[in-house]
Amino acid sequence: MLGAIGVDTTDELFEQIPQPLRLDRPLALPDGLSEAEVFERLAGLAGRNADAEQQVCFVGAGMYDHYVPAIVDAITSRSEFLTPYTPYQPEISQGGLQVMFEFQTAMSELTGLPVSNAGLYEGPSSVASAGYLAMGATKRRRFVVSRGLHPHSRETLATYSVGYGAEVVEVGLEGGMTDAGALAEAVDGETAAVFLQSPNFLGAVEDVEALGAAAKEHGALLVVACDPMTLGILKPPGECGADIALGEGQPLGNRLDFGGPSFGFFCATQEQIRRMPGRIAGETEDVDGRRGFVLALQTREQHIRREKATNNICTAQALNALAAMVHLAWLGRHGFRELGELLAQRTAYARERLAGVEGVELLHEAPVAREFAVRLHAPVAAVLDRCAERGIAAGYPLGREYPEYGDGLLVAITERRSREQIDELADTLGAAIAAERGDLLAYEANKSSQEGVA
Amino acid sequence: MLGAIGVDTTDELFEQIPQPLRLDRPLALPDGLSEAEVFERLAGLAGRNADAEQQVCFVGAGMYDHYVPAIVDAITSRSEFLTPYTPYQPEISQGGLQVMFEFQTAMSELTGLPVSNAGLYEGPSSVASAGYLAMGATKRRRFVVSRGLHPHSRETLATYSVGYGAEVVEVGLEGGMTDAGALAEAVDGETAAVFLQSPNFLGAVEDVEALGAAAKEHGALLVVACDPMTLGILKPPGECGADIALGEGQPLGNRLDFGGPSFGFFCATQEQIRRMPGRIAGETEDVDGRRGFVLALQTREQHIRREKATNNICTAQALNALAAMVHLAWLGRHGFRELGELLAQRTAYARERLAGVEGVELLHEAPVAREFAVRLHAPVAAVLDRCAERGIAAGYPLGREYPEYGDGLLVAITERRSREQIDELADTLGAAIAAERGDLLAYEANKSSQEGVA
Amino acid sequence: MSLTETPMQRERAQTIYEKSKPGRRAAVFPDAGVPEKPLQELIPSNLLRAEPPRLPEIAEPEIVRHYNRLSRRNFDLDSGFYPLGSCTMKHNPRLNERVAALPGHARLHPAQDPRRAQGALELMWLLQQSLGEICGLPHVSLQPSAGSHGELAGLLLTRAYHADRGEERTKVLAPDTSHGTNPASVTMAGYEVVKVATNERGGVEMDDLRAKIDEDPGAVACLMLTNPNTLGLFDENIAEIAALIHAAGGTLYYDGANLNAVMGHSRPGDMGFDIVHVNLHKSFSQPHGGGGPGAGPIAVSDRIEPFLPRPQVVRRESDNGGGPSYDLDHERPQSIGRLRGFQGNFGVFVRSYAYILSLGGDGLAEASETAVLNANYLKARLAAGRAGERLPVAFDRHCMHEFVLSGKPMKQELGLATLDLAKRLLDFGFHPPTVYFPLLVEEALMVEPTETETKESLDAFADAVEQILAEAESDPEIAKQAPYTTPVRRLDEVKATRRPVVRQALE
Amino acid sequence: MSLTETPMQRERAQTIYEKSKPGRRAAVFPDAGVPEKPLQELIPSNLLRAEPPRLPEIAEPEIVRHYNRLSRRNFDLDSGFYPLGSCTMKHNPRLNERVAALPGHARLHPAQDPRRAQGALELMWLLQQSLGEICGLPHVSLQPSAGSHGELAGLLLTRAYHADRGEERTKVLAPDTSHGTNPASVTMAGYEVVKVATNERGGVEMDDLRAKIDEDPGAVACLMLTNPNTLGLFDENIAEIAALIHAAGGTLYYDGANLNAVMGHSRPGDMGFDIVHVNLHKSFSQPHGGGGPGAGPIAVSDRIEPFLPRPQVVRRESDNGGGPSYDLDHERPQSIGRLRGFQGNFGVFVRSYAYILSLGGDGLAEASETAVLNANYLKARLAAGRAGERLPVAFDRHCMHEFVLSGKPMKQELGLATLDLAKRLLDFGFHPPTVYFPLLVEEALMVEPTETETKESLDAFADAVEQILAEAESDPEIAKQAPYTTPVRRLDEVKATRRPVVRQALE
Ligand SMILES: Cc1ncc(COP(=O)(O)O)c(C=O)c1O
Ligand SMILES: Cc1ncc(COP(=O)(O)O)c(C=O)c1O
Repeated sequence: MLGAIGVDTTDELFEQIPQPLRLDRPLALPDGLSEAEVFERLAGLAGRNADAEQQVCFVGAGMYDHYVPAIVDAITSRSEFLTPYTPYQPEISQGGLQVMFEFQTAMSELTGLPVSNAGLYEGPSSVASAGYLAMGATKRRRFVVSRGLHPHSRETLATYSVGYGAEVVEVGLEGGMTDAGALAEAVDGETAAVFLQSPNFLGAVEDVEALGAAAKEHGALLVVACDPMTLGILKPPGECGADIALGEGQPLGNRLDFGGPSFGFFCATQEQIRRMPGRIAGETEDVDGRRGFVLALQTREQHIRREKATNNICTAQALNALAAMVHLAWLGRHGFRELGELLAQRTAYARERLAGVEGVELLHEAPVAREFAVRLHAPVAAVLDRCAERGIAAGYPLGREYPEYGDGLLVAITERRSREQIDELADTLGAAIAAERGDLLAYEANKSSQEGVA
Repeated sequence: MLGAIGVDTTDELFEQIPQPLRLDRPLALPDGLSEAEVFERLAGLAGRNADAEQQVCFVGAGMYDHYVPAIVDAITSRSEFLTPYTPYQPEISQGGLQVMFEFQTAMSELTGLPVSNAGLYEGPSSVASAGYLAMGATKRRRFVVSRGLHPHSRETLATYSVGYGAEVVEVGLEGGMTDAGALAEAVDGETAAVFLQSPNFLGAVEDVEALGAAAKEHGALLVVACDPMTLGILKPPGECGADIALGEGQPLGNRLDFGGPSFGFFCATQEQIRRMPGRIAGETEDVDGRRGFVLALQTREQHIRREKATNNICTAQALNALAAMVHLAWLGRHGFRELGELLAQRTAYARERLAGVEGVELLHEAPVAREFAVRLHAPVAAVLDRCAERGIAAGYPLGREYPEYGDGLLVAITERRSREQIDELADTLGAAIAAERGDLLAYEANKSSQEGVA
Repeated sequence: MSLTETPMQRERAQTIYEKSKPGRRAAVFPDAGVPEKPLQELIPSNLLRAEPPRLPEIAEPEIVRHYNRLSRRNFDLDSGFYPLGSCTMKHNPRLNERVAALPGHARLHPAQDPRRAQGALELMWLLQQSLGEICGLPHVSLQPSAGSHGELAGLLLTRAYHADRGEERTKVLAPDTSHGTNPASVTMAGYEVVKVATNERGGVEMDDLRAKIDEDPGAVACLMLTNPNTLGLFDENIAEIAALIHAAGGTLYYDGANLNAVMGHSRPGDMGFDIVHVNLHKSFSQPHGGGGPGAGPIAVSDRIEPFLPRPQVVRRESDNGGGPSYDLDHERPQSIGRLRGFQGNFGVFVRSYAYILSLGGDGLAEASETAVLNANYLKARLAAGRAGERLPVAFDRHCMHEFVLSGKPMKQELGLATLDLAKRLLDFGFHPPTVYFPLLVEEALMVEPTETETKESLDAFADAVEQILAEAESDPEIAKQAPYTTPVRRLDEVKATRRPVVRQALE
Repeated sequence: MSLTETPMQRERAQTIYEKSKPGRRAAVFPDAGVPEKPLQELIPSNLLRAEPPRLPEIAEPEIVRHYNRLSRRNFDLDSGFYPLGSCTMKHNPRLNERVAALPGHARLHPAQDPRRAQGALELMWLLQQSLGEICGLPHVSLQPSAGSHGELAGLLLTRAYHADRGEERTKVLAPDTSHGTNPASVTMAGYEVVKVATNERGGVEMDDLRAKIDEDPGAVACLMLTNPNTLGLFDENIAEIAALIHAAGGTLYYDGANLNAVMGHSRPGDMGFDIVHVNLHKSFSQPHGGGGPGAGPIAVSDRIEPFLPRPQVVRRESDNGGGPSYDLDHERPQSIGRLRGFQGNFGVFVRSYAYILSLGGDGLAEASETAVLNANYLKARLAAGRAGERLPVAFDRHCMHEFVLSGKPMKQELGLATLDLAKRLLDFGFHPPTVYFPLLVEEALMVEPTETETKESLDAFADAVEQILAEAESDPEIAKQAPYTTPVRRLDEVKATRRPVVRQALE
């Protein structure tokens, strides 16, 4: 090969790099390992994590331990889906493009909005992208954000806002729900968008329609973040006046993966279609009239529009969106709703069960769908440690992100959490709190009298 | 659909089953479960097994804890290989047929014999099938079998022999190897086949060529069972005069799976090609002259020949043979040899290391390739229990199958067993024996002085 | 570039050996990490290999590409209708692959001390119980590796049973519709096959059966039967048949390949059978893997039980009040012995047990119901079209889970052999039914849709057959030259057997 | 059945919604197992959904078939050569998928207490260290989800850096060869893009750079550069460029998409860059997934470090003499804040770290060497043939890991656009190179073979280009109508944008 190139050594090819800039030593990294060694090394690291197989996981806060059906792995691991890149050549990418089209249809159905893209990075950055869209659409630079929006989403929106120059105003919570009065006051003629989440971070199902009125009134866009797993039973944002519905896609067919990769879904009204971020597959025909799919509206995108693009995203999360689509097809129209109902019923049971535990009280009474918040009459961190020792990840502590709820704990339910596990959580939590408060006996006595409730 | 058939209920279709023979109650089996529940149930059962991930596994005895490269799973799990059946329609089965052809080539290369089939059930039943072939080929009904042949193979051969009516004569071991004198005496003009194994069950590398002379002399077939993982360094049976070389294929790309499924490989001389058991792929052409592959020599098989078939096998282990082929391609010509050398070196080290342990002595001094036998000066079962408690599966106890070696332990090495693990085995074994003999102190003292050896 | 050649056809077959280039490799190994000695010092050089086997030299990317591309030259159940009669090509749930791959299953050594493999043994015991209940025969051995292995086991059990009673019987009866493995197993077990004729309803011809028995009742060791038989028909005389065989002192063997028709509806044990084999890779959804792996557990009656293979999975109630424990029983004095290494195809057991858990008792019965419904629907759809004339059903009655058509009229009237029809079906994207079996039926076409197929698939198949027959009426050559669009076209099978090339030549 | 239509073409696209049939399903759920209440009692009915979303109703077997068949309508790296310039389509070792799927990784909740996720945090820390060493910049944040996310992060860091020094700068310089995400990120970060020209050697036009800086040095916030740039050429003036930008007080941003050319040979940090993003899905072998997932970690210099995103993985040496521990540091007062939820695309980190462990330091350097060798070899092979005239390399010098050809002569002389060549390549079973980028080059064709391709693949590709050009000399129409053998032929992209149909209509 060197001969064909006309050099004697590969090194000559690197001479275009000025000598002083060439690394004159090997990289300070370990030598390569055999496949078996790498496997052992990483299995060793993995073994030092307490995953949801070792612990009974009641932690949610945006990502949930749902059961991912085996066909999802079987299909996403196929080379034909796993190893190609963005479908720039549609004639040899119909598989991926049709999946995008099917996915867009599914997300449009879930959210009740006509337009969906093929997915963004994940939840919070999708919220920030909605902000960018809203600025372009309204030519305004002010966001009103509910404190019920996921803290990560609020932080990310703030980070981006420093860049594209927007002001973020936060509206607090009342009884676990967005303070409607404060919201109405906060929204004004300069407001580009109002950001809500339902169920909100504390698990409360918000009255999006009512809250959104303020946005409508002032011509601001209504952006609603939602948990896809609740959309089988909750009124879709599109029917509540949302201009944009988005969220974290992980619950749909994606593993926890310590936080990623997953995907963000992003749906909007027809009006916003040319301002959408991300890839969008569209239906068309080939020269012989065969139905086919292509990347539509590419004129929005960075590779065509460059500095005028509606967003800078290029590589997104196509494989994760495929996982979601397969999971949704597996769930099917009725299974999807039944799952939503199952979650609501078990969540209601868990909430009631925990409320009955000595040292636990509900943080709010608002309606919930799959997650709820409680207050503990004992140091949360210490209680969680005690539960962890008994193999239970009892929930997400609210303290860091909600100092006002320093004693708060967020508890999430998935179809993997059985009644037995919920009862176990209640007992373990009760015991841990009691132990922290040093009156285990009182607890025991009380526990027996609780048996009725369960 | 019922309408098209012309019945009112599906039940009518079952009326061809006489009423008294129809089950008048539901099956006494539990109700169906959801996918997540089945997963939890089976994960629960799996969790109650001490597998080679939890224990450091030095157990072999025919199946070994080799590292199966990730591409094996990736390829064998492809629907196109996983879900079709036997390639009766070659035009749409070229993938499977070519894999068989490649596999046959590989096994032929390993064994040094020109003809290979596409695989049988597993090792021992392949030995029994060799017996059936030998009877057909020689019209004789007597087998001479080395006691070094895997006990499972000897038992299976005996079971089959009762059926097809053959007599089995066993020849004992001397210093871990087949007693050459006794063998020569045992073989006579009525002998259909002589069965050897190398490395034999005690790990000893036999001089197949020398032992086989007796068979040649009396016109009996020489059948040699072998461990494919040693064929990178050991002289192939075909070069030692074997008429048939066969064995357990598990070490090639197949998981332990508590004993199966794996596959048996079966190779022979050109002379036996029309007496071979099992599927054989052959090269041919299509009507346009394209190269292609088909099931060749089907006239040997049950679906054509029925009672005159060379064997009764139908469904075999095609997927397991594919796994082996992918593993062999991954190992490659030189990797395969290097692996054999790696095993031999670590085995030699382990043998020496254990020989240096107080209370352990070698069962035989014969050359070994990847497995060796020792004697323990303490009750084997109790010692193994102690090792297991320390997370080590120390080996295979010989007692049940070799009463004469009630104190014997068979220790196997794979590339997964590092020097550190071997040292750990030596220490743990030493401690266990010492503890059993109630003189832990003596052991400790002795251990330090051993450090030199390691 | 000819446009009549499909992209796949254009890609000529090239083996991995032909892609090999000296020096390339995928695997790398760490050095031994122990003090090394020259190999000759470890093993006498006369026992060492001179040259490494000529395995391919190729890097991982090209290995993956090679087998991925090869895989696409297969037709598979996960991409299309596969009505291969007698093979029960039902959907293989991926869940079963997932649970089989759990390290606790996949990396469990078969020689693990039973006390440290309780989960695996319990699973096997539970599967034994389930199969016993489904077959109506209480004692199960999971050892046989496939159906034919189970048949051999059954015949050896029969031999042991008779021997135990001081009898030496020589004949095994089997209908002329029986599967090839039946007679092959009979011979391997040292018996002589006696063929029994089939009556006009597709069942055993009773007079012939009586005659064959009466010839020498004391010689009758066993009758092997598939019920529903390979015609997809349930033999209504089974009770009488059983009585006759038992009266003669023989055993009754049930070839369970067609169990998918009767799960939860009728049980071989209740029909009078003594021994049953179950093809887990058929009724219990083990993927067929291109020709295995499978498993052929056997279920037997009390009188056969003492002779079951060794070792046997047993459950022991604890004396000290704890839970039960599971063990491998090697001490079975009357056992016929081992049929293979270790305990059987455990990985297959995991999948089939997961399948049974998923469906449950009612689900299994429902599966059989739907399988029978699908078969009869497809039979009716075909009968309503040209196939009614050209491809009549061999025995015209309701079928069970499958049915057999005869291509005789098609051949006589259109000059189209069953093989031609089968090959033409390939162009329509279907796997053809089983052809030329059972032998009894001229130009046989054996169709088994299974319960996991949709009405749309059945209709599409019926439409394709209709279209092919219509096409053949105007031009039979089209089918005779078929297939056209497969990766390769009709292959010369004769050549492959006359001058067999069974391995790649390497220099 | 027309024979000019391939089997795949004959199979018209049908979505899963069109295969839906009321009443069918795959998933089943156990009942809640808790005392149930009517849904309306749990959630006010005005907040409830009236009708379930119209998801498909379809059973598992047909779902599997649908997506398996769909998958075959994709061309993928695991089945053929994929020289998509700028995308580094190197082989994806399956080992990486295996380790990413370990439950300890795949089922680890992102909010797990760091004390119970030490393995994951250590892995992230080790990956940070490795990337820092490779880039020559000590501080790494793994948070960005892809390259463009990293770019945005880098620009926000630049803004924070300047703000911290009381400066408000407005302009970001970028060469006209830069990738589209660069300017797009600049705008999103609230900056103005200033284009810098390219010189005759394919590098930055120094005079133009000076001019653009001198206009208003105080306004220059940053220069974004890819080096080697998108022409596959290393900019020899990089040291001087860095000096100029730093003199003006700006930061230097390195778009790491082309890092695969220089791993272990040259480090952005040593070139003077302040901020680098690394596309783990390119140089570090994360499968591209049909368009992600990926990850775009950033490595920065000391002066940028204080502003890195929150949270940051940190290592804490134990005071009590025990081993070190790992934690997430949320207290970073000067941080720009979060760019996304939780800690980043961890599953991607596992794969890339496994890749780094597999190759080791030398292996990475060797990978770059081979990538550069392969690119130059293919460039030479092409230049030696018709491509030398018709498809000349845009800047004729040794390239690094990729090179850019210009189809201008081909278009003028043969009337063949680069797009036509690309489409014709599809018929030959190749994925075409990147087309029409960089914009600077007329009819650009950007070729990146990567190090995992064999000489045979490169030769076959060069031969195909030669054959297409020869064919076009006699009949250009063949290529203009191409492709012919793909599942669908040329698609009407204009229609898809004019009257966009972006979802299935359902009644
Ligand atoms: C009726 C019948 N009997 C027996 C067998 C043999 O079973 P196996 O292939 O599992 O050995 C088959 C399988 O093809 C069959 O269809
Ligand atoms: C030169 C260059 N810069 C930036 C990017 C953007 O990276 P990503 O797609 O990961 O966002 C790409 C990827 O296509 C690229 O090629």
